[in-house]
Amino acid sequence: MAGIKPGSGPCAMSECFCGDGKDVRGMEKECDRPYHCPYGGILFRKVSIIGLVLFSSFLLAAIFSSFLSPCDPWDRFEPYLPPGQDHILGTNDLGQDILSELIYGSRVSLIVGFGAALMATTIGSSIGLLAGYFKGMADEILMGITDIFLMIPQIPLIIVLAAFLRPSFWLIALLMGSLWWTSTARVVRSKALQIREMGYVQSKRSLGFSHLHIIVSDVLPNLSQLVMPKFLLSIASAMIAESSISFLGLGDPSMKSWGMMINFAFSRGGFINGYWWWYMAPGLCITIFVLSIVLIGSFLEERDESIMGQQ
Amino acid sequence: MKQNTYKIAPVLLLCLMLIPFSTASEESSGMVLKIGTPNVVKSASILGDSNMGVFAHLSNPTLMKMAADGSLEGLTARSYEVSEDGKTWKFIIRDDLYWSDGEKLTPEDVQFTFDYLAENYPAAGWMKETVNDISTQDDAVIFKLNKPYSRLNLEFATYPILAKRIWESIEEPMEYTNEGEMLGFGPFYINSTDLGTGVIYFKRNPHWKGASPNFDSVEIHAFANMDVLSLALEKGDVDAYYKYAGTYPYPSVKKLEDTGNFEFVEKDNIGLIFLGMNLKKEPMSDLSFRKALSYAINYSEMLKLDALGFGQVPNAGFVPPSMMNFKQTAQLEQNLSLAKSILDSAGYKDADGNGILEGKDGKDINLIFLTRTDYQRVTELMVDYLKDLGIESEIKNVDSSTWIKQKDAGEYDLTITRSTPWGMLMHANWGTGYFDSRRTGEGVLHVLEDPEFHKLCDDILAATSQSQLQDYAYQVQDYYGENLPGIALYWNKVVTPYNKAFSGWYSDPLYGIFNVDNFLSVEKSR
Amino acid sequence: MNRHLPSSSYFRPLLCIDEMYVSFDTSLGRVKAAQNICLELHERETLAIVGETGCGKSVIASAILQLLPSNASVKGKAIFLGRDLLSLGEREMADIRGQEIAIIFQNPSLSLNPIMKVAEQVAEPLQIHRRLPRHRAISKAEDMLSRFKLGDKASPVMYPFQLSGGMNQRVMIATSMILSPKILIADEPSKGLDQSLARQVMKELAGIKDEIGASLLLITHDLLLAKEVSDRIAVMYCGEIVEAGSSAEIFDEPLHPYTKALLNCLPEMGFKPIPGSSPSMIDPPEGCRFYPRCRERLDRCLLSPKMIKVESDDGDREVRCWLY
Amino acid sequence: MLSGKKATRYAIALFLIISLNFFIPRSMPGDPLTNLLGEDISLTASSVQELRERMGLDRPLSQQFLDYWHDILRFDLGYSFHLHRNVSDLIYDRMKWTLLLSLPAMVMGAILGTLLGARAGWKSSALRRTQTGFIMAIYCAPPYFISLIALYLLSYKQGLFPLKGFYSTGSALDIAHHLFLPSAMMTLFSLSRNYMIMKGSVLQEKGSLYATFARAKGLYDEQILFRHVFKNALLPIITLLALDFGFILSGALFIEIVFSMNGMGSLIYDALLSRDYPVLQGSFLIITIMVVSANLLADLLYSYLDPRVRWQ
Repeated sequence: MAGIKPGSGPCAMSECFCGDGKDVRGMEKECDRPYHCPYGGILFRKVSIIGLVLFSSFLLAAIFSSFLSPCDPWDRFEPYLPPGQDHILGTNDLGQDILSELIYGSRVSLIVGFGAALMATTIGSSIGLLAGYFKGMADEILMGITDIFLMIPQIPLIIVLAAFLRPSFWLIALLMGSLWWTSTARVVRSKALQIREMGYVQSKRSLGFSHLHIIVSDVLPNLSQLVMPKFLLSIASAMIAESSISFLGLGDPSMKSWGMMINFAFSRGGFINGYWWWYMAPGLCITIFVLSIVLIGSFLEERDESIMGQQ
Repeated sequence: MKQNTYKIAPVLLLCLMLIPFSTASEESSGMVLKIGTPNVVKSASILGDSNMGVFAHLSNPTLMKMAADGSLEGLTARSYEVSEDGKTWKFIIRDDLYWSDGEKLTPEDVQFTFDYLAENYPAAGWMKETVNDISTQDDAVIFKLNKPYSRLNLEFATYPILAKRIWESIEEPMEYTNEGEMLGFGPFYINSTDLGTGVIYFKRNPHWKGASPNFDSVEIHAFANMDVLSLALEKGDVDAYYKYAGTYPYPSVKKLEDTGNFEFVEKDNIGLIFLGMNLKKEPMSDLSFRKALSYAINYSEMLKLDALGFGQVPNAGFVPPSMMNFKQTAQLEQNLSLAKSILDSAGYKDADGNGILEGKDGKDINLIFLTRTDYQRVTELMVDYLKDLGIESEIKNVDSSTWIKQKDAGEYDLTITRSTPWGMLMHANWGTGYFDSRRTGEGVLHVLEDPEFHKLCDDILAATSQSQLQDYAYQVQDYYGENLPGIALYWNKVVTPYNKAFSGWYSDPLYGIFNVDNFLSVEKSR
Repeated sequence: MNRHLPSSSYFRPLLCIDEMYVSFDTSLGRVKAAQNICLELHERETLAIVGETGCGKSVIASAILQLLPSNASVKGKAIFLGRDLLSLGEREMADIRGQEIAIIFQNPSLSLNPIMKVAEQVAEPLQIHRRLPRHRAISKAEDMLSRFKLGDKASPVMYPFQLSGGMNQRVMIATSMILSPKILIADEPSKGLDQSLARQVMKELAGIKDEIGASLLLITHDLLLAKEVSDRIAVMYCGEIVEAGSSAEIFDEPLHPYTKALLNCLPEMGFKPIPGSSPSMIDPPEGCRFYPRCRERLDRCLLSPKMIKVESDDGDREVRCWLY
Repeated sequence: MLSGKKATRYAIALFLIISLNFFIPRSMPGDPLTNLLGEDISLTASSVQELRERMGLDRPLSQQFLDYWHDILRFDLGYSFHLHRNVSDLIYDRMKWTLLLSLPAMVMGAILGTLLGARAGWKSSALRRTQTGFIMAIYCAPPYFISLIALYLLSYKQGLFPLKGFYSTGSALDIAHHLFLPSAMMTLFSLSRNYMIMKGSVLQEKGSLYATFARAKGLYDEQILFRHVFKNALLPIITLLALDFGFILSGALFIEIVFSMNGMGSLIYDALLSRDYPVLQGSFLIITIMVVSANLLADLLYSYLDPRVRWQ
């Protein structure tokens, strides 16, 4: 930066105050917040580390369920045992160990969450990318569709469809995946719109590189940071929705998911008889897991905003 | 200004919070008996809503009733006579019954009711094929049948008698709803139905001439949530529990007991939970295989886990002791080694040593276990027992309507289902309705094609004397014991808790405590 | 337009910045945005701080008014009328802001609330500090706006997005001047405006400043503008003040190699850019910060130079360089 | 006020959603008659044929589609053979209660959520961090789970509130007593979502230059927030809050089920259990139309409140 260039102003400053050094290629941005530092709080970072630890321990639990759980979740012991030495979290109505159920349940809940989120993110990114990159008519149509999907109340629609189609584990993941891509699409689109206007992309286009090449080598890499928090947050919503649908009895009862556990506790007298360990454990698991995802997700999101500025 | 809004908000919230504490609940006047039930009435339609239909028996009593011992007695009918050929039934109607508006109940009302139901009420459609003519004669109603039908008196314990002057102008009775006052000739009549709160308000029929009830009104409070109902009982919001063909949940019994305020009517259930098998498919069609299955089940664990011990291990004869003409057959038991040897000698062997037995076709046996959410837990247990026997099975969990479809299409090997008291009584009684392959229906399996069994059913239906009936009943139970078309998992008890502040409870096998006699005998104890 | 006032020492110092350090904690490390700043602003004078973008000059302005974000730490003193601004609480500071010391930001369109009518924004200081009722404050604000040629009927009811950049800049100035503050800080007031407009705005600013008898702390990268309006100039480089003196002297006889290089960048001097690039503020060069780009560097420049007084006609001439 | 493009989008959205409702029962596996009437209905063979004709299922699809629109425009949503009533009457009855439960709660949740969220985003303190943690936990927990716990603790254990329903005697006070706990749960639920959105928005806005300039003018602390930042932070998220309306309404459905209240939630739940398809579809349609209207309203409100849009 030689000499004094009017106009390039405080961006440099905000970048060095707020950025974390990740190089966003050629990002020239209009920055209006010279001293703003959105994620400066050390506390905030600590909290998100807690989130990360929780998240990965759930993930590990899901992957290594068979090693971690004290016994087979289908084995039967004395029913309705409160938490104690033999069964740390007690047993349910069939005498199955709640802790083992929880650990195995994390697998089901996570697969639904991840499956739905993966699908939602893929659809959302593709639609956003196409809309943003090609602009014009494609953008109009795709964003029109997105707006419509945004407005459909998703849980009622899933309930109606699930009622017609009979409950199954994959169906629910599929339904959620095909409904939850809208916000990802919106964000990706605005980002793609930005990237396509950038100098190096423009020049590549004028050099005759194919759209596919540009999308794959220039646009996609820039999207990953943006899509990641959206992906995480979709996992969270999918898990809450799965548990809600299971709670309604629309879930797959042969699968031990957290929502199903609460459903059983609710429908088999767990509440009235004060078997709190039966429903509190899965309920808290859902809450804590979602919380960990939200913490990581919002951390990533704020970091991205600090890198890329307001869109 | 916005800051002010911010300050006002918590104040508003506080005000709102104070509201509930200033509420005083209104007490309705007079003596009230409140029954809590999980059978939620969804529309005020006596014929269209099955729960409403049951509750309407208090305002519109049936022609017959089932006594505590399972025998049938007159209710609206004072008595009845059957001709020797079993084809002419004469019901003499009581002459002291009056509608709540003061008009007398006439035999014409009864005649109208059955003509009307036969025509418009699908569940009574059988009458069109069986009943040739209904006529009145003085104080009697005469049914002329085209063949003997021993169950007529039983059937007539289920249909409410309707007022001719009201119903003759109603074209679609199934769709007729009335949330207001409805004419009734029982000790109580329906004053109003509040679907919003799920309460049916019964008022004492001022023209009731029979034994005087001890209450001015009866309220049926429906609870969609069982837990809330339990708590309402505990808190004294309702005085007793009622569920059609069902019991108070066993896990919650102890909690009520602990309060010291409750007593329980315990009755052996006529209905039961059983393992159904698709007898039209290999290997369930093989009697040895079914025998082996019956020895694989841990009945006492099932009883302990699913019924918390409220019941007993069943007999091979399927029919529970609470039914009329019960016959003692061999008790079922778990005997794994016997089960294995039966399978072995019948040719089911594990030749490839993978731990799974092969069927007659040489392939590993893998059974489809069709189940519904209600029976998920029992099914899990069953699958486990089968595994011990070396038989693989795969749970297919479906909702009720799919269950009906797949069961009718024969797309299953095993299933767990429940018979209701009425279900056990239907067709030729003693559970035959669940097995006879000539029948269809939502809950029945209709898989038994054995001509011997079919003949037995026909004989029962055409029986004209009680001794004949008893004889056939024993034959049916022996047949069950030998052929195991279905395996009962446990015989349970129907537990109905009631508040100690009330006494004189009386329960019948068909409708439990919801019968006219009960509402005449219950009283507030001092 | 260079106004020749008597030597600034003629007047009492109004604001005295003494050994001020400003740094920011970021995820990359500590950004040392301003180091060892010593400045005096006298009554009625105009002091310009010039330097490249990112050298930390705006930080000084914000630090004085405690307007920096929470990750900033400020050390040192800024004595204003006997009180150390840097140690005042937020409440006391709020009383000073807008009333005693007002600031004009560099980006008028973004500094104004986009969804609030212009007149209301101008009237706000009156409502806050003078507790005037809304309608009176607004009518006063409209008077003020009309002095800035924004009095035609439409403007006061308009929103910032309906006005041009120059008009918004005037709105900002009107807002800052409405309580006749003692010190006015202008942070790059000409930024984003074209040359003639910038001059005009500056002229109006200077006029009003004289009228209410305020001092002006002008922060700019525009050397010519600084020369035209200021009595004294302080040159900043990489968080440090490298040279200070009366504006005439700085231009006629620059001492610090950086100042010289800066002057060479000016169009009339032939647009000669400074070789190299601005150093990192996190990990500044050892010794003299200009060392890596300096044409006249010596071995001892690897040691940090001190600010030293240099003899001059006007007196207060200082430079941070081993050459002197 | 509403741009032509937006209006077209709303019109298309409504058209598609209503059409979707037409095609779902007809494209799902199984007999469309069953899909339209619901299952477990005892019908005789002759009445099946009669119904098939009455419902026009023997006519070509295009004709059925036109008839369907004709019915919709007359608010005819079909008939529930389970509940023996017109679906539109049923929904009208139940929706009143659901709105009584959820609208005040939503308004309350929106006011409290945005105010508290704005303050939390504005300035951090130990108290506010605890508050954020608490609200975040609510935000992350499934609404039915929190409601269950509240019902258990406050109604079961403490007996402070009635256990079920919207009313028992029907007096205003009685209704308020019944509504309080579920409404509070709804408020918390809606509050937590608005809180998180608003907090994020204020966090972004508070670094903007106009906020710094407001501080430079001498505004003290939350004066800046409420005079300047609040509205600016609120405007861009008005539409976001409206989009959340559908989600919050869905939450109300679950809360109704937990508190055994006979509103839309239990209506849908029962319809689900008994496969009462006309009710399911009708409810979905009405809820969707409400959500779309809420969005439309938010768009209008936004264009009214934001001078930048208003003056264009």
